[in-house]
Amino acid sequence: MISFDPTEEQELIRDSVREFAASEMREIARACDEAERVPDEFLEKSWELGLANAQIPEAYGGAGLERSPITNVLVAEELAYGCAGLAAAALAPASLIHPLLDLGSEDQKKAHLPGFAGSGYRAGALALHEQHFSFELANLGTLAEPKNGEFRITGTKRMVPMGERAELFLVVARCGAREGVAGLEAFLVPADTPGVSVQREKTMGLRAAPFARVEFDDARVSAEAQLGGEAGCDVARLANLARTASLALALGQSRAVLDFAIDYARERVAFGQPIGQKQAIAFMLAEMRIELNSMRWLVWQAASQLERGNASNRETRLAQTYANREAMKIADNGVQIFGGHGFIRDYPIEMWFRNARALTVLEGVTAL
Amino acid sequence: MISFDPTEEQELIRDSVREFAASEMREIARACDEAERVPDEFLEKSWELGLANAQIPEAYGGAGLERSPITNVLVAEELAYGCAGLAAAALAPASLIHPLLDLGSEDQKKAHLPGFAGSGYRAGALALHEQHFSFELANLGTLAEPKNGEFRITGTKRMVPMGERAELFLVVARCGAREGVAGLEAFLVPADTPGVSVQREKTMGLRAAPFARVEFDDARVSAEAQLGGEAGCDVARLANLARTASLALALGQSRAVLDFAIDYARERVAFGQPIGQKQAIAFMLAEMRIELNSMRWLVWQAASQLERGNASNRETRLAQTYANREAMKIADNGVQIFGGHGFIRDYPIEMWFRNARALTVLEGVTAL
Amino acid sequence: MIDFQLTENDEKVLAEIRRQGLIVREHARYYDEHEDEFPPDSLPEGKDLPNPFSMLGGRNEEDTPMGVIVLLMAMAQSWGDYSVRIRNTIGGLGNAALRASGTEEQMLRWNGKTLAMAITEPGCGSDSKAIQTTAVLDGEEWVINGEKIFVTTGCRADGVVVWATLDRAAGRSGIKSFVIMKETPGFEVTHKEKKLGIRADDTAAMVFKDCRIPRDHLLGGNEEIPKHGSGGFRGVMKTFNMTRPSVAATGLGMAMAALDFTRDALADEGVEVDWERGTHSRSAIEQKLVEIEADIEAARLAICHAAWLAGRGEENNVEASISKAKGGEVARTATQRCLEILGAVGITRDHLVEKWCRDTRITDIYEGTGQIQRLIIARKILGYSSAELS
Amino acid sequence: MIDFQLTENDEKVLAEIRRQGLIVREHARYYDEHEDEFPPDSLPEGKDLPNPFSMLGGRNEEDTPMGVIVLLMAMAQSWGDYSVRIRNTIGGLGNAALRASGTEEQMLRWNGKTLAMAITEPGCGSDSKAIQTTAVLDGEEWVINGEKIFVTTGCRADGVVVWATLDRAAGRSGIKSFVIMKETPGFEVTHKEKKLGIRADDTAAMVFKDCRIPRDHLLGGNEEIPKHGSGGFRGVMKTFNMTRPSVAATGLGMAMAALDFTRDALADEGVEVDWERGTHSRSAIEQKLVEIEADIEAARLAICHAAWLAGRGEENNVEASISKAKGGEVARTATQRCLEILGAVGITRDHLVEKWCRDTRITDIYEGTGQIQRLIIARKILGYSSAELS
Repeated sequence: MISFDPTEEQELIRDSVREFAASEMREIARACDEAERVPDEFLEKSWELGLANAQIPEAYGGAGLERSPITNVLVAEELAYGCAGLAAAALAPASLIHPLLDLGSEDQKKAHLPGFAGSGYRAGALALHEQHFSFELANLGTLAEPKNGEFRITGTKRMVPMGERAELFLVVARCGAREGVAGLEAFLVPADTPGVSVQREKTMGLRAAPFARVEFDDARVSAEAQLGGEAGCDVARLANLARTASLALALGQSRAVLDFAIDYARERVAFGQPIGQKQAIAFMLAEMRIELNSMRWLVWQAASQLERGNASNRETRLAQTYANREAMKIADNGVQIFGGHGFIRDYPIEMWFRNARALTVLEGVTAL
Repeated sequence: MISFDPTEEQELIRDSVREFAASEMREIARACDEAERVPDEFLEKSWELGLANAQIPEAYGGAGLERSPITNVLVAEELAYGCAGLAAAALAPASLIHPLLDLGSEDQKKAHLPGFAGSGYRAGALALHEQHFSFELANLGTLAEPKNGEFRITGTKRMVPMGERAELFLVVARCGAREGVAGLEAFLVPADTPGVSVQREKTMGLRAAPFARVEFDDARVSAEAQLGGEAGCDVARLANLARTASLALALGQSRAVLDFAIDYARERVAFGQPIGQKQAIAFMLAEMRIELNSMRWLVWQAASQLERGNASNRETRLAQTYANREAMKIADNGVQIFGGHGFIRDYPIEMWFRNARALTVLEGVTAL
Repeated sequence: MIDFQLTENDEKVLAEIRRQGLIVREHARYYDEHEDEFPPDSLPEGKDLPNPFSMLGGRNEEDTPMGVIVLLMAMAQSWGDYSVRIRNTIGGLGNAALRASGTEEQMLRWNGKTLAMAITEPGCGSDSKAIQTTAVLDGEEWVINGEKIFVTTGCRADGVVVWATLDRAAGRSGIKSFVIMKETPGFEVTHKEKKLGIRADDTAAMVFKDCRIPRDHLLGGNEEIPKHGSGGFRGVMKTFNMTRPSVAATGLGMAMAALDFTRDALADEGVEVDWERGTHSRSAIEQKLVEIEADIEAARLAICHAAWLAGRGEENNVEASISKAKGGEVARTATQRCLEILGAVGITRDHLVEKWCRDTRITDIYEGTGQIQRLIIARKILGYSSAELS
Repeated sequence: MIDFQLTENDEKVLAEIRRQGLIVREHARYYDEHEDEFPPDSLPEGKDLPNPFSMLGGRNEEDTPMGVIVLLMAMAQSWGDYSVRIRNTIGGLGNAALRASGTEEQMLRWNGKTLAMAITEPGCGSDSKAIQTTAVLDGEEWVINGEKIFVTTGCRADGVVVWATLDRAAGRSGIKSFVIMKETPGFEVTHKEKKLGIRADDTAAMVFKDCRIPRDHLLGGNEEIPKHGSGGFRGVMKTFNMTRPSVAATGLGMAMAALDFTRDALADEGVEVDWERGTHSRSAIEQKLVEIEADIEAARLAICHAAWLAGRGEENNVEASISKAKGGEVARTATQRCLEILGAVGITRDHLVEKWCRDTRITDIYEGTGQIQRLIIARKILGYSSAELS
């Protein structure tokens, strides 16, 4: 059926995250961006709320909330409404936890999930992006060579969220002779594996979330490190969980820009009137509102397909094509509405512009 | 040097074509569109003005005006300001004459140009487009097989301007083993060649100009029919002459839409004001004006490269990408400004909308 | 529960409509080229085909709610053709107004009649408060005088719901709607408009000259003119919040047809989207196909959302306008871009894409242009009155 | 003669600027990240390099006219970097105002001084007639009071051309511009703005508190307030018609840098545009590259055209606004799209593209937003006054 109705439980979760975003994120966002760091205190509070790990089953020490990509879309939107950078930091562990929940073997879950079900923030991250400008999942170059019962991983991963702090990486690598996405597998690689080196990335946006460049130089992991065990895993699903999560962040980010712009347009007087009373500005705002809606349903649809266990390739690609484009346009027009004030850092919008540009080219900040 | 200054002669020509468009085209345009025919009287008058053939040298019986793709851009813009459909009909012979002037052998010029230098309208046409939806010059499928000192031409050409009336076709066909555009040649094929059959096309726009589907079923022409003689010709240049000409028509078409829309916006009152006083409408008009300018310089630049004898591949592709997009947008927004009146045939704009959509997908209505 | 997957029941109904749509299409070009003829009330081929609406009986809770499925059906129907139908059983826009604002007695009285809706006048397009047509009470009759244009199904409808003002000075509040049946003296349909698209469709111009109708033909029956600004216009707006998503759905169905044709035609020539791949390994044409499909899907969901809200009885003013703005824009631009992809052969009348491109151009204009929808949305989100933002 | 080909002389000058631009770029990131430092007046590497402007001496009639080549040079210069230059010899916007509106004596007096231009105030952005800063004549001195923001090169300039009103009631007609040098008592630069981009650039906020300047510091010397609407504002507008294309050119140079980087980076990975091919045989990325290049070329030509008109002394009000509107839009969107293509690695600070994307974002805002330019264009083509279309 077609329905736009969150469950009561989802509404409760959404409300609490909304509150968290208002009380814990907005105020510190700019300072975190300028300092390019995320405070431990914030991460711990986000952890207490269970943002990244609430869906770990009780059997592994978790809160046992229903595994739901749709719930996670709602959470991501609300968090990014607070600040996309801080949201990326808080949700980074989910980029490993949720794929592990969906695609990991029983042994892998037993081994790794309890560590993420504890009381302190624990970073883990999906290592997906690579060095190439024409990067594309299907052409990914990191190699995992099976040899003597081990996998030897070699390649450079870029823009790994919370990479410096991560204790465990979920590394997507090419394994075997098959071409395209079918030839990819994912590997659980502890950060202290010899051959792994991590270096901080300097980025344009999402500066509150520390990203890292992670090099794998013949890093050896046991055969058990392959996600899903010997059978491997569905990397397309893994990627779609990650892509759709970034798009969900783009929803909250865009909604915030619209709200900032509405407030400014009502307050700012030019030529004797609030600029919001000018059609040129009012229509830009209407356009943002229209697209925000459209983006949201496309993202929900992609998540809903994932929730049903479907591949969601088409739905994710449609949402990605549309939402990334519109999220950037919304941020760009947000700056335009603020005029000169959109360009200076005394006002919020310039940070949201940078975050939009960063967010909408990434496919692996977190995972639904 | 960079200069936007037409010569005095070009300005004179432009003025006389502008006058012709105002006096001979606007009034009959709608009736021609509805009847799907172009009156002989109009064609004869256009011929007298030398629109398509003034650049035939005196040696071949012509008026001997300087061969100038730039002049032809100015002419095409003004004509299309009158009506793009009628302009296409009047200029169709130039799609054969101008390439012949630039790329024909001396013998070919002697044989064919005098026929087009006479006093009565004489149709000739470039046969370029084909049956495929993914048509592209480089992948063109009509074949010209050399055999026994003849070329045997086989293939279906679509949207040949004035095709029913044309006495001579300039047929672009694949000849020899080379791939892409390099493997193409052009052939002068009389319409009465056995194996040539012509059928009227029914089209969405440019209905005043009768287009035809021309089938070549083992049509045999002599070795002398190959444009440029044995050495062949530069089909890329030929195509660029044709593409840029369509874009030049798009200029005039777009300028007319803008002028219609300005007049309507000043006259039409809604909510107590002329709609032109609303920013939403005024900004659309400003946008059209901005793009009309930008289109024009890109088209002039492409023509200027052709005039200098350069290949103009890059400049033509840039102009094409930009001007086709914007011409369509201008026509589309023209309809929007007219509102309900944009949709009914008592008002002009709906015809211009159809002409815009047709014009901006064609690459061979005429040639500079 | 948030969900976007159609059930088997849903699919069955839609598949039937599309199957009938393919039959309908065989006639689409003919009526486009013969705009002086009306398509028949029902096609002979349809005699033994089920009425998809009757298939809505056996539905259950898991199926898509009625408000939404009905709009998906509207999309599927215009996917076949805008004007030609297997059977023309659906009322006009006036019927929607009757359902929304009529008294129970009125609904019964005109049950089964097709009613068009006459709002626009030569001097007013989207500016409905500028309506010049007047209604004056004379004894137990209303006397109507005025001229209306762009009346959809106006030639063939049994009657028309006409907007007229009781008091021009009262602005919007003075506007009421009246049911006027065809045989009424003083009511004349003056001509059928010649149009860019939906040419087979019946778009009428009409004149009312001292046209007298019984007092109880005032829709809803309330003769009072509400105080200025107190929102006597709301009934009308309520109609819009149901019809705007419908209009958008109708336009979008044609855009879907254009995309389907384009996709199939290119697939025949070896160009096909691989959904697993991203931008960096697509061709330019594949990318365009993905973008068009994303736009269509966005519009489809916006329409579903507005209808879903309406179906739950929730306020959907902004969402109805969003669905119309998005739907109208996508309907026209998607078909235009399909033609751009198909190139020279696309603009011939060998195929229906050029027709869909013409047909969809009205979607962003009628029932409130995209500009009007944006104004409505902007006012609402900025909290401005129509005086503050006009 | 219509022509678009640069001569060898033209190319030589531009090539030299680009060569120097590559040197400049080595310092660009440093000053972006150290926004509290000013880039040096001249880079040591530039000591023995020619001044490209001095290369303009040996030009002849076939070369691109001076008005146009100067803007191409501006593009080439910001292609290197917006803020860092081999040598900072070019005056501020105030110098352009001085050249356009100053008396001959004034031009001589402030020859060689760098003058910034102070228009914007905290309460007015593009709405220059709302200026609150006042100038009151007291004996032989003007007394200036007010606050200015977004003053480009305001921290480092020797002086500022300040817009102030003699009579608020006179609206635009009452606004005059005054030269105020740095040492003047009552003139204080309060802070350097922290910005999204052009971070190394000097954007000042300043305050004038009973700041007294000699009577002859009024630019142009004309103390009369023209009758309302008679266009005393024209001098200012004249300045704009020279500066708007320049501002657009500066922004566009950075967009060109971004495209060049993107094109080269992708070529290294085997993705390259073949200009002989059309849409149907391009990849999605090639198509995007072509589209970005077309936009940039369109903006470049619009800028050249506005400058060409100015160089001939022809009215270029609409064209200047077109060049600014188009240039501003393309500068920002082209760089944003380059980042879109380059993906995750593009948004790292390993490369300058992300900086260009931030730097160019100002182009569509300062010296009149894109919206203001569109208003100007619309008024002109519709024949409306600013009261009729606002």
